[in-house]
Amino acid sequence: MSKIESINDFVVRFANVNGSGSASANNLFAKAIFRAGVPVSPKNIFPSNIQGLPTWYEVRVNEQGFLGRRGGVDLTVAVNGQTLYKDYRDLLPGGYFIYDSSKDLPDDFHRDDITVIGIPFTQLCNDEFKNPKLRQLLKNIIYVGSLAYLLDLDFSILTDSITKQFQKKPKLAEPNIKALELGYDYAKEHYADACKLSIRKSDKVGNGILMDGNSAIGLGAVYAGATVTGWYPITPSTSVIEAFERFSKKFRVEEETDRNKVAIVQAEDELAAIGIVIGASWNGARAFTATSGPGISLMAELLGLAYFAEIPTVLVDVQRSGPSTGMPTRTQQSDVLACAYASHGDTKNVLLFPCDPKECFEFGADAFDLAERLQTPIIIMSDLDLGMNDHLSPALEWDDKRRYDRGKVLSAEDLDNLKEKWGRYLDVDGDGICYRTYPGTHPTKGAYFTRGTSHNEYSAYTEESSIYLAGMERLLVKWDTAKGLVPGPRVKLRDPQNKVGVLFYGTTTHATYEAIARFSKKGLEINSLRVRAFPFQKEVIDFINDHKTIFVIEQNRDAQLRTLLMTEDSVSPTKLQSILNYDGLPITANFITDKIDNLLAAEAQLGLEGKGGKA
Amino acid sequence: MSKIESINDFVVRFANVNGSGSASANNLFAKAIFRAGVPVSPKNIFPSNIQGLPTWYEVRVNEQGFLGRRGGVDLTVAVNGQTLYKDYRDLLPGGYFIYDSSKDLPDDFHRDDITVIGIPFTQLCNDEFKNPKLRQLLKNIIYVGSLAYLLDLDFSILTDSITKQFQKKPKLAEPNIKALELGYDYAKEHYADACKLSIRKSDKVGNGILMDGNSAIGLGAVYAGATVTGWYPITPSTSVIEAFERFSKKFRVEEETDRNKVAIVQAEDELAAIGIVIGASWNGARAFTATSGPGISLMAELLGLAYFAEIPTVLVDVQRSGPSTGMPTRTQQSDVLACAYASHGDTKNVLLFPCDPKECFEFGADAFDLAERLQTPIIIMSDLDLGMNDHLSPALEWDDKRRYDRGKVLSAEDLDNLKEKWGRYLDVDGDGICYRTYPGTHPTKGAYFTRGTSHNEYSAYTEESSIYLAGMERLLVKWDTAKGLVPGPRVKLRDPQNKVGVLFYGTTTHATYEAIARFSKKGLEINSLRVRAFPFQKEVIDFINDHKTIFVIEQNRDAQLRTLLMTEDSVSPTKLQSILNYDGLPITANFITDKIDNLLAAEAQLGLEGKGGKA
Amino acid sequence: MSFDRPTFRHPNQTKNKAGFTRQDYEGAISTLCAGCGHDSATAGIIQACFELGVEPHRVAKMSGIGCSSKTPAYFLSRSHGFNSVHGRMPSIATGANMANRDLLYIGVSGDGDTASIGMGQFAHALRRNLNLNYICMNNGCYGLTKGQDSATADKGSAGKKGVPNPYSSIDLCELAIELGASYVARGFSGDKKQLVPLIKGAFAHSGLAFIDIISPCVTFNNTSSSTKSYEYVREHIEATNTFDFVPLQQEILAEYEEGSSQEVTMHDGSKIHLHKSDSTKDVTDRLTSVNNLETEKAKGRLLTGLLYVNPDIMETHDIINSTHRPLNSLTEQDLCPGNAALQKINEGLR
Amino acid sequence: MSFDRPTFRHPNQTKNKAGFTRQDYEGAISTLCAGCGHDSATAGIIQACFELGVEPHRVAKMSGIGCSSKTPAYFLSRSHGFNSVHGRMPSIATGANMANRDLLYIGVSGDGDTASIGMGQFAHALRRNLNLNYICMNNGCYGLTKGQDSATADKGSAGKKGVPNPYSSIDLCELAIELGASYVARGFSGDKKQLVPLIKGAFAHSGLAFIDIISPCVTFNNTSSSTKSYEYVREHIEATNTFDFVPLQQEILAEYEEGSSQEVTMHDGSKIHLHKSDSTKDVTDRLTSVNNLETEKAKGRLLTGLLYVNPDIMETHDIINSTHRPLNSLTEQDLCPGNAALQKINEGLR
Ligand SMILES: Cc1ncc(C[n+]2csc(CCOP(=O)(O)OP(=O)(O)O)c2C)c(N)n1
Ligand SMILES: Cc1ncc(C[n+]2csc(CCOP(=O)(O)OP(=O)(O)O)c2C)c(N)n1
Ligand code: SF4
Ligand code: SF4
Ligand SMILES: [Mg+2]
Ligand SMILES: [Mg+2]
Repeated sequence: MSKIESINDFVVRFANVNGSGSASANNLFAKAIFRAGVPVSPKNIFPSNIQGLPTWYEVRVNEQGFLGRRGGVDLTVAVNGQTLYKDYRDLLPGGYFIYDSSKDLPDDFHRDDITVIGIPFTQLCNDEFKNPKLRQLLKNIIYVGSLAYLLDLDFSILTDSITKQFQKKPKLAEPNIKALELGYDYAKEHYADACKLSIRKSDKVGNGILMDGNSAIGLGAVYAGATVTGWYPITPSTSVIEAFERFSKKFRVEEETDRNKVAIVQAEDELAAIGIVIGASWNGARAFTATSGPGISLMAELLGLAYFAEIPTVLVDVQRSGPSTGMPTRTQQSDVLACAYASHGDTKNVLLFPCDPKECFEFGADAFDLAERLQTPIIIMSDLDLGMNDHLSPALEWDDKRRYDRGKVLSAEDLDNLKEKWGRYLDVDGDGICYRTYPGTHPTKGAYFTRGTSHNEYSAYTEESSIYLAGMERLLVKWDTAKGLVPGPRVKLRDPQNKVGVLFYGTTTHATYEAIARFSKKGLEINSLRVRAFPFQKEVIDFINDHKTIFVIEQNRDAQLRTLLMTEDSVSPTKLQSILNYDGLPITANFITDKIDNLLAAEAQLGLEGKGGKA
Repeated sequence: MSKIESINDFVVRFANVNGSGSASANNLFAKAIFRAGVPVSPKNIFPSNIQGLPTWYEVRVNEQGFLGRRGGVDLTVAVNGQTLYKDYRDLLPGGYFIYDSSKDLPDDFHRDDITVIGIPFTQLCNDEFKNPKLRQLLKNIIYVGSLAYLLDLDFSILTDSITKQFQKKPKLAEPNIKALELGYDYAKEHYADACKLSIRKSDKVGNGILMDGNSAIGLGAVYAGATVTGWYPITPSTSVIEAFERFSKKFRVEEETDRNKVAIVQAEDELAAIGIVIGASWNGARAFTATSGPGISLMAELLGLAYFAEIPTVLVDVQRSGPSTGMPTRTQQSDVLACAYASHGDTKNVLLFPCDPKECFEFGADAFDLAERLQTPIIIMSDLDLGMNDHLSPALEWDDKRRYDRGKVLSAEDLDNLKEKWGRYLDVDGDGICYRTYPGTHPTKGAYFTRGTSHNEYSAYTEESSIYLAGMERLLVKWDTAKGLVPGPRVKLRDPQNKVGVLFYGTTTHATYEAIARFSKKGLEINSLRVRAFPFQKEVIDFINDHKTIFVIEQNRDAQLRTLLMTEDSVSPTKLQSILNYDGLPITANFITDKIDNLLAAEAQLGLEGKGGKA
Repeated sequence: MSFDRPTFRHPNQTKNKAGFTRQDYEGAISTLCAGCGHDSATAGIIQACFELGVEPHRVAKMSGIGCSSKTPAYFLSRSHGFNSVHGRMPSIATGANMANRDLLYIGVSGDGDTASIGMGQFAHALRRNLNLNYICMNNGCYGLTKGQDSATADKGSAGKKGVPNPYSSIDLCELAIELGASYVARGFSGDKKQLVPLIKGAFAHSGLAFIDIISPCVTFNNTSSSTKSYEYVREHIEATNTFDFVPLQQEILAEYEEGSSQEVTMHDGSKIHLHKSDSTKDVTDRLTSVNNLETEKAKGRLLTGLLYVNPDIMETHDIINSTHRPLNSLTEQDLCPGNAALQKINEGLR
Repeated sequence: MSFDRPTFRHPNQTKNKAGFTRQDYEGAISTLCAGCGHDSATAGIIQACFELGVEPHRVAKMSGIGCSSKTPAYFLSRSHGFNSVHGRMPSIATGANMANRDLLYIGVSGDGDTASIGMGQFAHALRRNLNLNYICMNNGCYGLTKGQDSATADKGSAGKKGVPNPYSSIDLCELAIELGASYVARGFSGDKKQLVPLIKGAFAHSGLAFIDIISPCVTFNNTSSSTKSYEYVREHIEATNTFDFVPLQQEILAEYEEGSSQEVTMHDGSKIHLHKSDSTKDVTDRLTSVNNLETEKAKGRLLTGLLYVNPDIMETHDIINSTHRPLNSLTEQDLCPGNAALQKINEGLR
């Protein structure tokens, strides 16, 4: 049997029971690899339940920094009886299966194409530690120790991490380090070079950080000066607000008074949450909320109000697997249409698609400038994978010279200096954006009556067709203005001659780049465009026009972004071929590679049949 | 000045104040023309307000039965001071302007291209009648009398209508008839043949009826055996439920007990309304609700539940002008996208597009068969124009041999006879539709746990990717099955050689047919397809493929049905050219004619430039 | 994930009057946290159904979303269940009940599901007096989303995170009484003896019976600083009274000494015997009931037991005067007026 | 449509202490039905603002959807207004208030807007004790949609359609008290003398002041069979007490004979003097207040006036301990931690 051999490029999977405290041990492991300077990204695959069900932690290690999911598992740490067989079965040939040998493997476990490594974690743990609570936690630490040996992971990094972690209570560090040693020693004793996977120190991590997308968005909102949030708990968006609260506690307390320079209101539901955001934004504060699918559906009516009454609104949608309650702890990119065209009537919303924590932070801040500049809802389209998992990301940066763009707002002075009569919905600049005033600005000028009913340029109610039409058409002018303001796409023209390109967005990015690199190896340079916002700019359309076929890669069933490309920019459907993964798990490089292979073959076929010109 | 001359083909407009009791008089007028056997259709153009604001009643008379709006007004009865000038200005050259001469016209009213007819309605009324309440009503009856003379309308039809109307209280008939005579005589005396418009008795109405679409849908629901409705008031959908209640009082009371064979629950909001429908349908009753735009937005989450848990759901959307509260008393077809893709995640709903009361009645009944057969939401897409205005419609019919199709439901016997294990989401027939059971059916078999979370074929919760995928793909199989069940399109191939076709739906139909007829007159036979349902059948796609260019006519801004054509059937956007009217008033034949003219000119241009093949 | 319960458990069990064993009322194995109050509440429901001898398949189980709303999967596996969406159980239950008035409806919800997002539907199901056994498993927090305070969390109470809740709480029982509930009780998942008769009484009641079951969340809100912890509740619990629930059939057998108890006859003929004692509270007058709750609250005590009952009141079907036959049992003959009637209607439209 | 009021009206008017004329508090001309109770309620609001001498531009007007919710267009045209969507005024007002605590907020809603679709948001704005002057113009029906019964329509009451309402009604004042409102009053659009001080007191109150104004719908619910008609209300109205509202500034001037009145000091120092008389009811105790309402109801009477007040209570900003500066006035300096801090955060993530 040939064992899988690899340095700094493999996949480790931990199979645990949720609520059993495995998280800290698993994080310790991933963090250690990161600290060894080797690019790494862990993904939690957890159940919609609090305790007792299977949960997996998949760690991708890749020297070149391809940190999307690859597909397949090289080494499994299987400590969950419920899924033992599945974990055993799913391991790649040549892989390594580590299990708790305190209990024998059932007889029907007889694969001969893998290396089985039994370590009596429970036994080692119970022999050493008495406190039952501690036992549960330390059992997990022991397998990290074993892995350190098996993967040649610098042991000191682990011990340093532990000491750092328990700075405040060093007494707790001891048993943890002891546990690491137990695992390390046992492995060394019984499985000397059984494993051909190893971590070699590197410098590929640079000044990168390991961070989850939700924290980055919450932090971005703090930096952007958000002061009001109404929110309602829902997985996987809750931690966006938790992060906002955490960082506010740190940065938003008035020294003198101990009072908060922020208002965080846990609302009674999502309708109230978005209502609070709209009310606060209308009143001149920067406000936002975060939710997931079901919340998006409930916010539809009020999003339509914000679109039509033109009220800045920042909303974060951390997408999960729909429809309905679906799989609350699985990822997807399936709210694209629901967000782009939220609410009844003719409505369109601006969408931002971050792909890593750094972009989460940036978009988390930019969204407020955009919302106030465009006076319309801006929806940040994150997802469970990006939001709740730690990702290797470039360090965050903030330009201290940056000033908030509060958009077109008239001060008392402005009002006094106005020559002509001011109208809330009067487009004086021709960009479709009108000047607003905050309540209380001026004793006699600038007051107006905001309404979701149709209004004339001075915001009075009207049923006059021509006036209604003019307003609706102005909103389209504003839509065009938006194209010039939202973040542009990331285009990579690897081979101008190649008429095949791929288009993708958000968390699909990383696995796609790995797939592209594989084709490069084979000598095929595929051009790519990463969409970062909707509406789409000219670059996006040009890229599509410059190619004969575009593979649109998405993590939903109905090719939702493809729909937007056709609807908004009249791109021919036949030109856009979909690659869709929507099983709830982050898309893998293997999946994308296969699909592209097949589609290219089909293309070639067509080419031969001379139907090349069909697009 | 040349007066407009026409027999049985013109447009009369009444300008009134709402809440002033003009409705009955205006209806009397329209009904009389109908009873003269001349095709007629009146449209109310009313404000979102209860009393004191301008309201118009536009009556289209057309011998050939083109009863969409034409555009332009030939004769105006202007009895609303607030809009007097507007009404005066908007009248077509050669037209007739009838006003209440009890008060002189202002001096700045000096058009010399129209015939001004002053009749002192108020004076005539006050001289004759003392009761102030009666006065208000009869003043309006007087102008109907005058019109009778001016338009040569058989006076006996009016008097008969009155006597019929007041059968129960004949004493009230007298003053009404007196009022008619007053108006008639005055006109005869002072304006002998001043007017060159006239109604000539005809037989073009056949056995048609004059009915509003909402009543027809409510009646359809009664015939289909709907027994439960949860609803929340909203213009323009309220009268659907009012009709359902009215007809239920008539047909659904148990003689023996005086109890109702129906449960009509006024809900606290739209979320509750659709929840009630879903709960009742789940439990084996036929249930439905009706709403308009804002309600659709609020129902999004629960519609997603019905889609994913596969619960029959009948919903009527009587569309009004959005976005947000928009223009509540104006029409539009702008909820198409919101309904087709309601809710977050990958969801699709079946839509039905009726174009007249007969279809409202039929779809109002068929929707229940479809919902139970397909176990999914069926949304009837009506609009304010169809729902709240009277339309000339073929008589309603019901086949007494027709049996309700309750879809795949297992009885206790079925369960006992089952060979293999039953699963709620087990697709045994391969059509994507599974067998359901009603609660309480069998003591030990057929119970299951319905959920909006992802489920396996036996409706147990699962996070297993492959099972989730299989379920989502089966829903697409069901979607294909739907194509074979929903009402097919109405295709008219007038000239197989012509490569230009028009595609439309709902209330856009009538004005479009008139426009098409105008082109026929000019020798250009345009092919047409009327969409009656979504998803689209093969005929729809074939029709599009058989033509070089398709003009898609809609009453919304964003060409929403066009989006569905591209998304669901990969129709090339360049092939679909939009004709969009979304000013809140029903689309007119004039508007469509102009647009088609322009587009054809452009086409020709392209043709010359030899770019014909671009599509 | 839901696991089927291995059926070899309890080989031979005593049967109830309807001929069912207790096992016939069980459901799938719970996936809730070990020790979760909801599992005890579930056991109480199973026990009540067993003792009452309801036919499992004549019960419909409705719920919203939350750990509590998962429990219908863990009892009465022979009944149809509907785990809907967050906060909308009342409307779904209303529709179901309108469709078939002959089934018994049990609606399970949580304090988040009811007092926050579900407040509107809760209030209006009460106002219509829907014939529903509405059980709220109240742990003062959002368990499934990891323990945020809910609207029933008492002011000052702190869960796992240790941050005292700054808002005053909503007392769902007081609110239910205010909104016209006709049977209101409060139980504690830690006191099955009291809970079971409360649930049985609720089943016998015609109209909306609301039971607020204090059901501790051991994972997020069972701290010493929480007023919804097992310990706190045990130490602060008071009861309005003890009572027996006597089903119609057993009425003849039951004997009560004159004056020793107050008797309430339920809609279905069953009787509730409230044992009199000095501490006994009157539970048949709305305001007194609210007063009872407030006075105990003022003393820092948590009042449980049957809090208010009014058996003679119209439920939704009575209010809307609907047929006594289940609407879902009506056929074309009952429902379709036929073509002749339609032609008359056409006539009226000419 | 909204018409601007011709400004040549009232040439020279007396000014209030803030230097404004009554006209400065008016709005566009009403498009409601002639005689609609809402117009009288509007007049009451205008009068109260004028007498209090609030600066018009320091007031923000919020509303939902309905005839009642249109009224903010008809008063204080110098104030910003927000006519939002149906039932969501409370959340919009919450956001607005969070953004700037220095403005006065008046929220206008209807009985449909509040008691049906808005029930949840109403309840939770109360629970948070939002600093809002919440006015519900209550006509027992859905005026704008042509008169359907609302949840506040009394059982048996019949509007224009003549069908008696079969459901029992929700008493918004009782509910508000139950849910923790700190200032609860009921007025009648037909009694301006009583209404104006109630509104003034509400403005002086810190926290959620709820005023239920019985405001007849002359078009759909002013029939002899309606309990929300002018006639019925006039014949059945009772008042808890008469009282004067004395703004802080005038305190010194006001003289009250010892014992003749009960004095309540509002948050802003203003005082309310409740005149004592035999019929006077205590309005400073929650349960008593509910009792007052119920006893009068039992007698078939409608209790109006100040029903409950508790001036010493924390409003939302106090509860969440937010800065006393308006949040919308904070700048980069106050809000942005800057790059140095960010680099520290990066460090922590390595
Ligand atoms: C519309 C919507 N919003 C939010 C959520 C997320 N969510 C799931 S359960 C829950 C609260 C559960 O609290 P509770 O009803 O008290 O049940 P418990 O878990 O405490 O028993 C929330 C907010 C959701 N599923 N749907
Ligand atoms: C989401 C939504 N549902 C329904 C409506 C229709 N609608 C407009 S006003 C109204 C009720 C108004 O009743 P109320 O709040 O009592 O105000 P009133 O007109 O009686 O003053 C309704 C149902 C709407 N605008 N939005
Ligand atoms: S989280 Fe709390 S409520 Fe949920 S199952 Fe665990 S203990 Fe029960
Ligand atoms: S309908 Fe009723 S509530 Fe609306 S304006 Fe007219 S009278 Fe007032
Ligand atoms: Mg809870
Ligand atoms: Mg009302």
